[in-house]
Amino acid sequence: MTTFTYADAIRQAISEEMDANSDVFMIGEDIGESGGVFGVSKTLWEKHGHHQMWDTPISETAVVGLAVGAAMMGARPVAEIMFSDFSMLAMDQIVNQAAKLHYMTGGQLSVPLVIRMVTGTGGSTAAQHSQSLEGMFTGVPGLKVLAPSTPEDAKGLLRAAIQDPDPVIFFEHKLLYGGRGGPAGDVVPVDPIRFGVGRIHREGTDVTIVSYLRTLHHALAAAEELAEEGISAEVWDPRTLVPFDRAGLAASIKKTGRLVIAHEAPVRGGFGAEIAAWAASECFGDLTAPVLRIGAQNAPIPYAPILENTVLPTQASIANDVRAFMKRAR
Amino acid sequence: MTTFTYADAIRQAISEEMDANSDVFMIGEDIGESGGVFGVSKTLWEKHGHHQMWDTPISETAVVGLAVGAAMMGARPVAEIMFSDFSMLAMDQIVNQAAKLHYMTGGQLSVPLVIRMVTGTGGSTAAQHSQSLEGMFTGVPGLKVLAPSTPEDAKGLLRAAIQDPDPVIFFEHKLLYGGRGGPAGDVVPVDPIRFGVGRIHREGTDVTIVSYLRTLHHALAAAEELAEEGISAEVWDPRTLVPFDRAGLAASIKKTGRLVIAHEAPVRGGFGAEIAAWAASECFGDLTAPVLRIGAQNAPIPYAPILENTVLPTQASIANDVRAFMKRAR
Amino acid sequence: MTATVTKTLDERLELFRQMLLIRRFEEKASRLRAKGLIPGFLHPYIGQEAVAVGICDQLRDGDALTSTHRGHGHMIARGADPKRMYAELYARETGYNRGKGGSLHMMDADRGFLGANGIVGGGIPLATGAALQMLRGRTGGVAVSFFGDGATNEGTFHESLNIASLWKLPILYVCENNLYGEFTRQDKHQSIKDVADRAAAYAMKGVIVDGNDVEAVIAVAAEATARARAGEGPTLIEAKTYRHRGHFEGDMARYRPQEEVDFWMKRDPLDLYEARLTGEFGADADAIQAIRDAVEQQLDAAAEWAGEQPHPDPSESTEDVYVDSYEGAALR
Amino acid sequence: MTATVTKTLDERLELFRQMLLIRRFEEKASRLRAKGLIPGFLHPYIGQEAVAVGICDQLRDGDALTSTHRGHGHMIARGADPKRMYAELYARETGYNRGKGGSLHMMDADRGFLGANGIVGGGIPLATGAALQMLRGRTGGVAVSFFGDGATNEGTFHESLNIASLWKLPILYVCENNLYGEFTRQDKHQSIKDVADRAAAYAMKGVIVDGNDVEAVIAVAAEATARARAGEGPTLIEAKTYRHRGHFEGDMARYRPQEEVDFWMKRDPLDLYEARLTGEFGADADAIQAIRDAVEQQLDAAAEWAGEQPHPDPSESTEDVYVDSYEGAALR
Ligand SMILES: Cc1ncc(C[n+]2csc(CCOP(=O)(O)OP(=O)(O)O)c2C)c(N)n1
Ligand SMILES: Cc1ncc(C[n+]2csc(CCOP(=O)(O)OP(=O)(O)O)c2C)c(N)n1
Ligand SMILES: [Mg+2]
Ligand SMILES: [Mg+2]
Repeated sequence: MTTFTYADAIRQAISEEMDANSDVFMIGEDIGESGGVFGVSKTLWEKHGHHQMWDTPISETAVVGLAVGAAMMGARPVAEIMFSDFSMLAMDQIVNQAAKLHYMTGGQLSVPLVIRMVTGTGGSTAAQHSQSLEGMFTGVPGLKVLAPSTPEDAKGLLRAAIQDPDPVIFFEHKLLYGGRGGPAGDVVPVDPIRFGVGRIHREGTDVTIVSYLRTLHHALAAAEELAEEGISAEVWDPRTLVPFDRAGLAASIKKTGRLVIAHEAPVRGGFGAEIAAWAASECFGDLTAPVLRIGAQNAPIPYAPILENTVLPTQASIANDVRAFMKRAR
Repeated sequence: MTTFTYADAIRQAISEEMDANSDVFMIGEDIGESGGVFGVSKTLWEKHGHHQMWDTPISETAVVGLAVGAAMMGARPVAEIMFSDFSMLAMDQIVNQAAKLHYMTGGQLSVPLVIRMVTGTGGSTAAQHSQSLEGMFTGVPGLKVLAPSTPEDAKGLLRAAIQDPDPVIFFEHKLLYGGRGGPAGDVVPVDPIRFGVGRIHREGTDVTIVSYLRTLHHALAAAEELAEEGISAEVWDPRTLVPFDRAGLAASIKKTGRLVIAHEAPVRGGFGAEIAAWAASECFGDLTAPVLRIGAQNAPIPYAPILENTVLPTQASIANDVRAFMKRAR
Repeated sequence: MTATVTKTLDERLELFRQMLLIRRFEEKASRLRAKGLIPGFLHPYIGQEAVAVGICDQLRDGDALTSTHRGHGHMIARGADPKRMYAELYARETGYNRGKGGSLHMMDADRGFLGANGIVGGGIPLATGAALQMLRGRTGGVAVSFFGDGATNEGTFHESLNIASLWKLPILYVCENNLYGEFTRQDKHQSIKDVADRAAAYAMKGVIVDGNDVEAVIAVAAEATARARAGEGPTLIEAKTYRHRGHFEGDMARYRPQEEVDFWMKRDPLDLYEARLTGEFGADADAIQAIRDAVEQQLDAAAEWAGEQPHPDPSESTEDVYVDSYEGAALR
Repeated sequence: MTATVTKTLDERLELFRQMLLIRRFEEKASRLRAKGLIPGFLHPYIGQEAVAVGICDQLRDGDALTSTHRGHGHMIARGADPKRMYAELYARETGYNRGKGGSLHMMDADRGFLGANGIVGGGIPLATGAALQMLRGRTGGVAVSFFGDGATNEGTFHESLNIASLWKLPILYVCENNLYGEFTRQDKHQSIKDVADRAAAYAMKGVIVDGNDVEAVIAVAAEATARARAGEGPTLIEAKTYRHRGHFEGDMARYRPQEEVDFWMKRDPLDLYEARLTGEFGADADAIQAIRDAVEQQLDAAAEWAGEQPHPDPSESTEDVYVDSYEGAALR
């Protein structure tokens, strides 16, 4: 029996939304017949034909800009940025156009657009193909930012993103595509998931670990390790970074009194800063210990596997950091 | 007697560094004979001639990219981005090239580059000419980020930035150029200022207000207001966001026990998040109250003056927010 | 093949009226700004009226266009209401953008006017995307992207034209070459003389037209829109023109040689057309005067109306950040 | 005017040696990767060797070049040491980038090789800036920017060439048109047939050359570098060539018609040149065999050396983020 992967989830979400609405189309580089660098768009070309699949030249600004323009005319484009690093070439169209059009035109039109970006580190692809740039987008009013960690969430959130009236940045972690598995079956039905609702992956009472994308899986494994040592960690996945499930996080912090945030982006300026800052403001009374942020070292991502591993948070480093934290905190 | 303005300060810093080193040159749009949109480069064209002043076509990616390439060959370019909003067109060259080259080449070469950006809101220039984007750059390993609030700091920091071996993003607030004044005199000598050293603009004992650029001046005025009500606010300017004077901030928090951060960027994802998160981690024991972040509302900058004023923090809103905060905190 | 467009005298007077409306709209806006009634930037379209009016003459319902920082002319030529434009410049609630956009972002989505744009070259991909959506929907519509000579040095120009040609998108790229990008003369920002030469880089058709001759512009627009609607792809139209004033209100434009200014002032598109109207086309002076009066009246009334409009409520500052803001998303 | 470059037989054998070194370097790298010894991406330069070798033949000390994701050939042609290249691919401490860059970022600054680049089109402005610095310093140097056909659709290409032509920068833009950008054939990414046609958009000189004929490449490089050094500005050189393999190691390249592959395999630049060497130029078979043996030996030794090199110490992960990191700046 086939396993439903994260890549399958994304492909199915796009395909189902394309079936439901001819205004949905994909646009991006090498997404056509070849099926894309990560195989995400495999079969879509054949199934949805030319008018819903636009395989472009290497022109990131235009890819996003065309998608924005089409969205202004009522389309629901799903633009693909092959590696989120390349979004830096399209920032004007994302930040200055897509994010602001609804507002600066006084609500005359909207930009129902999804920009899918392959994010994260893995496999020694080095500094320009490995970044975790979600923090850049979460600070832009007008954008929504999603970061699914499981196949089910990927499918449900992507369907919701395509149906959403606002521009959505959708991060897909390159190392989650293949292996992680999910429910059995070729096509797994998943309803659209409402934004702003986090998910408790593991209940606990001593410390709340907030994490997402690949790091979430490290955090879950670390939590198992810690459980054997008598530390009960709650692992909580916001799933959508903007909007953010503040109530969900507050409830968890109320229960545990301790907050750890773990993500792949560097600590400085990562989205963890926003979570920590919010908690230091709104959950201050419930916090019994300093907030701990875990993230990549403050460096570009190096090529050498040994250095890549050092830069990134891992199951072991998260377990260690939380262990030390709990020692201090008790 | 003439007053030394922020614009003068910047012009003088560039001019003095150009005199000292022929590898220093300026590159940007309309910076030539016309003197630039804000008059910052006035006289530089005549004084420093063609080989130190490169007035470009409207091509932001190339402006920054050429500067990076020249820097790789040993030049010390000062690139100008007319409004920081336009830096979105040059993000690849900033984030993927300039910031990473030293690291990813194993230290073979460096990129001694300054990118000056006009930042901030004022005068109804609306959503695409008003943003405060410093938070995007502070999260990028390899960049240094400066935000001077006074003419003296602008001159000293810009001289240091031009002499610095690393890529530096230098934010200049558009509303600080003209009026704010400084010491009298046409040319005011200022030594280069070491990065990572904050400045206490006003001593206080009840609460630390961290602020920079134009908001610092609002914060100072608000602090005067509050002083009359018996609230003693320390107003502290980091001056350089990366590197950040952590020791300086920690010392101030130790004294006051309370932290407020005020800047023009939206609260969500602004650099205030990083400051608050850091304090919630490293100064937790000294904090006697929740951290308060003050910033713009989470919206693009609107055109209407009445809305622009509503979106931004002002002297009055800062005073109000701190007043309410102190009431809760006591 | 050149499309022949034959206009009746009434239609010709209407073209004149539109150009005059733009001219006077801008002149009045300039005066209102000088009085402190309009904040922010203002980039007057004065001198280039024949381009906007000539191109938009060939547009239909369902067509779309993007503009630039110098957008009032295109918007008026597309039929937008000067009342609501002044109200927007005055930053009022009933302005096109409810006071949130101002000159740089003014939009009239109902007429397919997809906005002025504060980013040079920023509208080019947007119009190209609009054309893509028309092609996808086989609507028979065309998109127009207006931009300046300076904008043709931005990467967005290049990437968009390449794709439009590749996919034969129904779009007109209209470069208004007014010889300057901000304070920089064309020969200081590109080595080519004719922007139309860039079309060949995309195997696209490129044409040059006298941008101060409204009927000449109509002729190239007719041909280009016909080609676009017939699925024959995009055209790059270079309209040679001149802005009479500085780059923005406040710019004295001292960087321009006097002879150049004199040369172009003699080629004022309104004067040229008025002369043809009263000469070649036999319009009578009264008809022209009636148009002048009507335009004056319309704009006076428009500005007056605008001045009476309510300011937006401060609470609107966080409205319309998102269409669907869920809970908390749009908070501080 | 075509520059005539007459080579001695020894020089010709040296050209052959360099092409062979690139070819064998890449083939060996491919085998090493298949064995799991090289992580990350690998984009083989096989088939395009004549371009790198021909262009770099005309470079001197003080010249500079930028490359692409497919950069090994340019680097070797510039004289870099295969030992340290393999060490970099092996992610070792003594690799060119101390293990931090890998294939996509390999650099040899001492030879003016300003790096491979992971961003398509990313190196074009960098080379242009290097040329600017040469012009500023009147060094007589030239810069070369290598890129692919796909890269000519990026905005960086457009913006850079416009400026280079405007300022008459000493630079060669060398487009290696290998007919594909990733899995996309040229006719699916641009409507033009000849990338050289884009030069006219900048009033730049554009030339087409057989990129599989090393001496033809040398001739155009000689002329273009002479023009650049004489202050006559940039040239866009389109070298028509083909990559023999998939886009990257692992890509089976099934998207290419077999006849096309066959056609180009018959035009292998090494075979072509070997035939000329032994025929027209009278090289004897032993000399060729000696080169083959030497190259094989050199690469075996290089890979062996690389395999013995130390891995970087984990503590190096935060080194070289900044030249001057002040206190705390480079911390987590
Ligand atoms: C990306 C970007 N860069 C720079 C500017 C500043 N700017 C505004 S208008 C302008 C000149 C545009 O010239 P052109 O395209 O010829 O249009 P024109 O003003 O002549 O109508 C410049 C440089 C901007 N708004 N956006
Ligand atoms: C900005 C950017 N977009 C996309 C990619 C992914 N990518 C890597 S190589 C490549 C194809 C490049 O084609 P071309 O310029 O013709 O060079 P070639 O591979 O044929 O040598 C693409 C799309 C990238 N690395 N950078
Ligand atoms: Mg112009
Ligand atoms: Mg190619």
